[in-house]
Amino acid sequence: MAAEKHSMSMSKKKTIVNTISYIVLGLISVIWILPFVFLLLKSFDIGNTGVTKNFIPSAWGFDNYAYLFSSDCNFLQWYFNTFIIALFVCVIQTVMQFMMAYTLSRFRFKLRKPLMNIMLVLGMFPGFLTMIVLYQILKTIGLTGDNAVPGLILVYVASSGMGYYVIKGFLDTLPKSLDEAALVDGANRMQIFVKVIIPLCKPILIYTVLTSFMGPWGDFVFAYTVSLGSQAGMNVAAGLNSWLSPANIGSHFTHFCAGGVIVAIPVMILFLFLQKYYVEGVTGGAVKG
Amino acid sequence: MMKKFIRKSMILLPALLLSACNFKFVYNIEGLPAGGLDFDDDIEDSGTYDIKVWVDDKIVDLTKSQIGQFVTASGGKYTINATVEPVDEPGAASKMLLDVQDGADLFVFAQDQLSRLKVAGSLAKLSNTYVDALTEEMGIEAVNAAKVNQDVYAFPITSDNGYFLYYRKDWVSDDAAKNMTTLLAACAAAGGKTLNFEAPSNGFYAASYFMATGCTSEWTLDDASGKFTGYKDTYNSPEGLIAGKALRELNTSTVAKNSQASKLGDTAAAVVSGIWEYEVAQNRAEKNGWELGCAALPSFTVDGKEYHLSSFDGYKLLGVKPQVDAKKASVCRKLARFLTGEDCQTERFGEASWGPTNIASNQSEKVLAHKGLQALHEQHKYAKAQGQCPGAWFTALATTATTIVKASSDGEVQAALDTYKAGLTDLLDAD
Amino acid sequence: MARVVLKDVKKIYPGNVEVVHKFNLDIKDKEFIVFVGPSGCGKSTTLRMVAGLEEISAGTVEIDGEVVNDLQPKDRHISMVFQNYALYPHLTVYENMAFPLRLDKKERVMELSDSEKEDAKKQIDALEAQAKASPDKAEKLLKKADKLKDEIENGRKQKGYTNDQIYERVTSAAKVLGITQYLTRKPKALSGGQRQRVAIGRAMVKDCKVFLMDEPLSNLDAKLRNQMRAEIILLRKRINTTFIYVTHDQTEAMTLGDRIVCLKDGYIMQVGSPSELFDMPANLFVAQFIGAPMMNTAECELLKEGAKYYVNPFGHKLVVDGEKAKALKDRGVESRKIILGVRPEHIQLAKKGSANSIPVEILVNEMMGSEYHLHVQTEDGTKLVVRIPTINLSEEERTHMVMGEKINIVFEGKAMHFFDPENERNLLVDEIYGPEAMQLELEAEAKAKANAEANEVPVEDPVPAEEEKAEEPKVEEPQVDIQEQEK
Amino acid sequence: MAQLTDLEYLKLNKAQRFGLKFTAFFKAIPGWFKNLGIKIWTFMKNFFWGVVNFFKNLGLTFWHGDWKTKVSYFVMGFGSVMRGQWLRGILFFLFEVVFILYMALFGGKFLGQLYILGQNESSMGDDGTIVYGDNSFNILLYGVLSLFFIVALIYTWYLNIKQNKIGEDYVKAKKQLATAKDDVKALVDKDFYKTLLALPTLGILIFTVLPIFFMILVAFTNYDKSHFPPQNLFGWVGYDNFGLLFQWSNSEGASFSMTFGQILLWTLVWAFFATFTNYFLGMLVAMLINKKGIKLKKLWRTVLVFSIAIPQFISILFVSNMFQYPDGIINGILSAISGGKLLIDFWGNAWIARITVIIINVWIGVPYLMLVVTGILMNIPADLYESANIDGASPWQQYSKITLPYMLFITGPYLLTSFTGNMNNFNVIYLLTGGGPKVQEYYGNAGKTDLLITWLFSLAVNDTNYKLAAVIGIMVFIVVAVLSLVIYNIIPSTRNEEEFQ
Repeated sequence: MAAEKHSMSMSKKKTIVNTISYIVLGLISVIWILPFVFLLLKSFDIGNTGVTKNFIPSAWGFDNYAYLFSSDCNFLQWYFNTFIIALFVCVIQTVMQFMMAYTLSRFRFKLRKPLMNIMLVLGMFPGFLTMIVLYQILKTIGLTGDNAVPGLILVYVASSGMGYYVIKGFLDTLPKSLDEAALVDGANRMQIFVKVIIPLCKPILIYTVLTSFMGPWGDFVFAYTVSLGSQAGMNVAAGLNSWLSPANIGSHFTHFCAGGVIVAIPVMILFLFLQKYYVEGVTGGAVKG
Repeated sequence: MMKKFIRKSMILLPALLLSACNFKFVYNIEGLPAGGLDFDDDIEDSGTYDIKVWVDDKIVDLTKSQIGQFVTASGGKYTINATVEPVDEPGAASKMLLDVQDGADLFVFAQDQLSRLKVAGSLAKLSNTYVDALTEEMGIEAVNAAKVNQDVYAFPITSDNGYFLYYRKDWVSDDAAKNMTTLLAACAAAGGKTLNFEAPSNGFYAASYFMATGCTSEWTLDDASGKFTGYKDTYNSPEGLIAGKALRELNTSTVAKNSQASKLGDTAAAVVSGIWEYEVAQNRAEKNGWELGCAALPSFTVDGKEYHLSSFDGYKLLGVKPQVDAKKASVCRKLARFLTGEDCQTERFGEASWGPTNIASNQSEKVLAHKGLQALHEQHKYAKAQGQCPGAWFTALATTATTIVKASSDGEVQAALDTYKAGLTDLLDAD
Repeated sequence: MARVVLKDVKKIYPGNVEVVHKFNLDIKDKEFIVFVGPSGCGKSTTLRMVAGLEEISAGTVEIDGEVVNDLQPKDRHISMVFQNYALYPHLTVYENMAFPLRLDKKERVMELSDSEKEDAKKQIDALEAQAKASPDKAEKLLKKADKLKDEIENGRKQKGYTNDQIYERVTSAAKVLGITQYLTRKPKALSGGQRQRVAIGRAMVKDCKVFLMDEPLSNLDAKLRNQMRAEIILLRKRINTTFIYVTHDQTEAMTLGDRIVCLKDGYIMQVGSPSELFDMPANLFVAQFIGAPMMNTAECELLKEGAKYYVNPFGHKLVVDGEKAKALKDRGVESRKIILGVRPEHIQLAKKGSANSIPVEILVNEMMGSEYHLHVQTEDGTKLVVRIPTINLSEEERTHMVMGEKINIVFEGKAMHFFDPENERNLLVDEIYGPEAMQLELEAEAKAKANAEANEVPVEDPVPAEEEKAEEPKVEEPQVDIQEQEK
Repeated sequence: MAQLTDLEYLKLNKAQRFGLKFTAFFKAIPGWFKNLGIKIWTFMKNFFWGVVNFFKNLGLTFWHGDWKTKVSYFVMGFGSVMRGQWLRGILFFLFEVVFILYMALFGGKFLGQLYILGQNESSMGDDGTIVYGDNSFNILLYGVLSLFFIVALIYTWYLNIKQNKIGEDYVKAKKQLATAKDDVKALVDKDFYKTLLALPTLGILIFTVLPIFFMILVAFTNYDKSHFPPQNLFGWVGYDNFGLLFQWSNSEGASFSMTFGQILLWTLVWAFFATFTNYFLGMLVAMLINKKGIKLKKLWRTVLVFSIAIPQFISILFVSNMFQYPDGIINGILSAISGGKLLIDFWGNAWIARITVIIINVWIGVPYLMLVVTGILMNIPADLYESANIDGASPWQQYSKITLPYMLFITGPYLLTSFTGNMNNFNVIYLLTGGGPKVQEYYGNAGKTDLLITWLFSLAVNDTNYKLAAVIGIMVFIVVAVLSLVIYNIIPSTRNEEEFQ
């Protein structure tokens, strides 16, 4: 009898706890989704182009999107630039990071530890400081202004070897006997890298490609500087950001919202498809520090 | 008065002649447009030039066509490969500082960046002939706006960077808009509609009160180092206290809102803002069927005495960067002169509503019909030129104003002013 | 097909940690040699040095007369099976096994298979027929035919392997190992035993001079291990090449090896056939490592009384007889302290009061099925293990084999092993192994060097010679070894 | 305190254990310093002997070398080519040629002025022309690059001589030297790491090391808006800029040091709250989603992951405008609820702004943390909970005794990196508040939510005050480095590795 009562209260308690959990989760979902809903709503607002109190547009329409694709603004140019940059960066950066990570995971050489320490220390310097220097270097080789796109690609990928940690963490979990077996089987180190290691890295490969593809979409500082006013060298983040300056926000805020939606959609689709790999990468990276 | 009239008519004369001939431009012998005149011509500067120009997004196309006009006007003397890039004013200033060599040859910037750009070597000094001509066409105030100490460094391109009062006419009558008390009353009467005036939180607007009562803050700039070396400031004074009281008074009103963002005609009955709001406001008015009113800022009364709200005259300037090539320097200046000349200014006003600095342009019918610009002109009587001061001074003023607004007694207002005064020396170093 | 000679091989890890000391071993052609020892004894390291996976710090390794120190693993003509199989997870079993063949691009002469020979013969016939038909081209055609004939006789020259050859080799190896039905699967879909077979198969398909196996069975469960052990014996017969097999399991070592190398702390403790190691362990370590359960030991004295030898363990005086006594006599061993060793299986039950019988108390009885492992205690408190086959016990005797019961045991003189308590060496074995051996060697070397120096007159300025030596290690390329675990 | 054995330690209660650890920590400090001293001493000793041996070897090699070797001292790679190693030889020679060309055509003129950073001022004419003088910036930048080049040359030159030495020895010993083919083969096999590292390290050298080196040097110059190239020169000023950090009393630099102190404090406070609010709330959300009996796990997770997918500058900028006063959406909702009475100036008041920033940062960071935590939660062995259940632990006890310690242990290093990451979290602060509200008592237009990194940014970009930006940059580095070092030595993950394994 007592036991029965106990179990009843247990199940009752469970239902209550679960109900509360669902309510909290629902609330959380709303909080996290709502800003994007607002963003979407605002992008259809043609009643007031500035910041408003109301999230329901006073007038609906596609004008903001039409504006983006009209000749009045360079949004398409920015978008194209960013896409090209992201494409190149995700390929080159992935290659660079794999080269670094594979070397540090599989080879033992005199300068290995010093190299890792130096990269750790370099990472502690605030990067913004070096912006003007990078600008001058790029200027010297003629990759600013109209040629900012290759310049930006160069800067994004040049030091990307320093971000090898996540991949190395993954590689370290692959048994070394695989390398050794391949070595005995007659492969040289390059063949091991290409034929054995790389095919085993699919999850982390996708993670790296995904994150390095997303990176260039968010750079609104350096891209703005390097392009030096040239629309041919501007990226979408810097462009959209310039619409929010005090002088522009009143007439461009809804354009910003529409632009934001257009930028977010492809990345988001990509992300939702590859979520599994992203989660794997994030978790692995964090645990390994 | 007489002198001014003569000067005006002198300038107006060719323009009148021009319109009579039904030509847009009058050319002199060398083929330069009117206003271009023939000074600086001891240098033979015909040829082909690559010229980069940075202007606001809104006038990129216009500027391109105006450069085309310049080339046509030159009658083949110049060929210009112009690159006109959309760079807003703050952007232009920071980019010129980043890289003057690859930066634009001509660029539009806001007046407050003048001293910084000058010190960094991004602006070439104008010769006296230019200064004289500019003074002639635009008046001394405009030229002063481009002056650092004794020298002039840029061509004033628009004077509309100041601010004035917008209101919805069926809620606020023209008379009510003249005085702060009546204005607030009218707002309240319209059903708790607001007056948006960013006076406490923005030093640019807060200064209106202090300048109205006669306070001044002058800063001396060391030419060589580009550092501020001293100041003469009377904000902490009986006059300052009056201004402070008025500020406090304003914010005790329930309808006064410390905000610039306009929802004119909706939740706001009146807004203090600049010409950049005009188009949006006008559109809203037309769409929603009410009449837009523009006027000078209202006056306010403290202890029975009436003061008229002051404001800053805001200029945007067209800068010419120093050139390695003397010929190009000459052409760039001529182009800048052309772009800030009467015709271009008038045209620019027509296309993008940039208020002209050119006296003659200002007399054009269209300008006269522009309610916003007229209000700005009206306010101009009470306005002060924005001299050179540390950027942090505006921050300091905003902090002070914010404290004053919250003050519960005049004593606290005075205390805020004392703090302000004490912090001034630090500003010298901070900028 | 190859003799493997290790000369003074050393492994020194960074920080001057020497894990293999002057390892000398001559492995004969087609010999199956087993390295056995507890973990950390350097057996795997030595094997990996032979494989080329670990750098050889000093000394030389010769395979088939060629010093391979500086050769890459792939150039050493070896095959290797790893403890954790090391199968490529992304490749099918077939591709795993084909992997070494696909990578091999060396030029070689291959004997033709029967079908190929037939094809060639047909071609020759055709060519000859053609030649007859058109005499003008005859010379060219006959040349082709001659070439084919030559190929039938002496084999065909080719680079790497053709797809057909790879297929042939892989499928035949798979057949031998009984994994044909898994060829299209990925390793993930295989059981441990199957994976191990694939790993062996991958090592088999390649032509190799030495077959290396690094604890290949230790990841398998006991039953599978026994089965695979038998298969390896069969495999060995098929492949018939030199094997080096590393294990920590003495049973594997005993059953598989032609010779066993027993290691401890980087020293060879004994080299010999399984029976040598079992019957004549050179030292206490080998004695205890080989055989299960472990050999019982007791410190006691060896007494020489006239022509007879006695030992006095646990307060009992036991006579040493048989060949052991003879051997002691031949060596003229005097009375002395010793460690007496007796294997559990050499101890028998005795009737109470019978000669040499020792009364003990049973502490634990482990029933192993075919035998009991009795843990017993003598009267003086020494603990012993005794293996008693159950088949000889009567029902009644079995009931007595429980905790607390007192029984009597006895062992024969020939079953006794005598060890020097100081250096733990077997009194009856001459060869010296382990650290001691190395010490002696070093002393001898030093002596020889001293002699040589005394005789030699310095010819050259010593400075450059010294300098050269100092330079030597620097000259080497930075060390690259994949194997070393990161510390 | 006497040394306790492990068993005695087990008898102590919590406070005693803490006290013990606490004292042990401080007692260990002299030891650290001693070790550090020893390390430095051995390093110096090794360095000294390294240098001595270096020159000794050079001299001896020259003295004993044949003529090919001797020529190689001047024409790099000569010996290698003569001995048949033409690939190495040509590469050596090419490097020498490139170096000489670089120095003659480009680097030399900058290097020569590095000590003074230029002498000729630019002069501007009345006719709008300018004659540019020396550019201090370029002198410093390319001077430093030239120094890098020289170091590289010395190293290659040394390698070249070593190659000669090896070559001679091999020839003497009648051994086969590595041919060009061997070299190429080694580059894809034994020396494959050299091939792999070449590009990434070169990139890091030029695009990270060089700029950082440059900026460190800038901290010792007077590079600011009144010394702004190419119009003006800047020059070396020694430690003057760092001196500003310590001038508390003097009115001249007082506000800089005060501002630095206050902003540093807020940076640390921010990093602390940003890290731990995210951490614990992220854990909470993760546990909620992974709770037994909760359905649609994937949906809840996807909803959160959604917000990671959208580029930060869009989401943060939009949210920043949502909190606008008085016209943002949030204020719209607030006033709708309160009937127009309640409006909050989120970005106007220092403390409200700070709290808002931290709260919004939760919105930004929790999804990410949720992912991390979910991964780790899955890895906690279920039998730990089962045995805890049998031992009668309540859910809270299970959390505090199993989940939390496990999480803290596993994520120790991650917490550290996310703490330092938050210290330098430019995006969130810059996009949300721009550092505001700006206040008068702060130096250089800094605001109440400014972090060191955003302040540094605005000093550099808005005020062109690079000298002080560089000083702040160095200070940020020092703070991050010291924190990392200390915390890394304290967190358990690096010490008691066995505890959970």
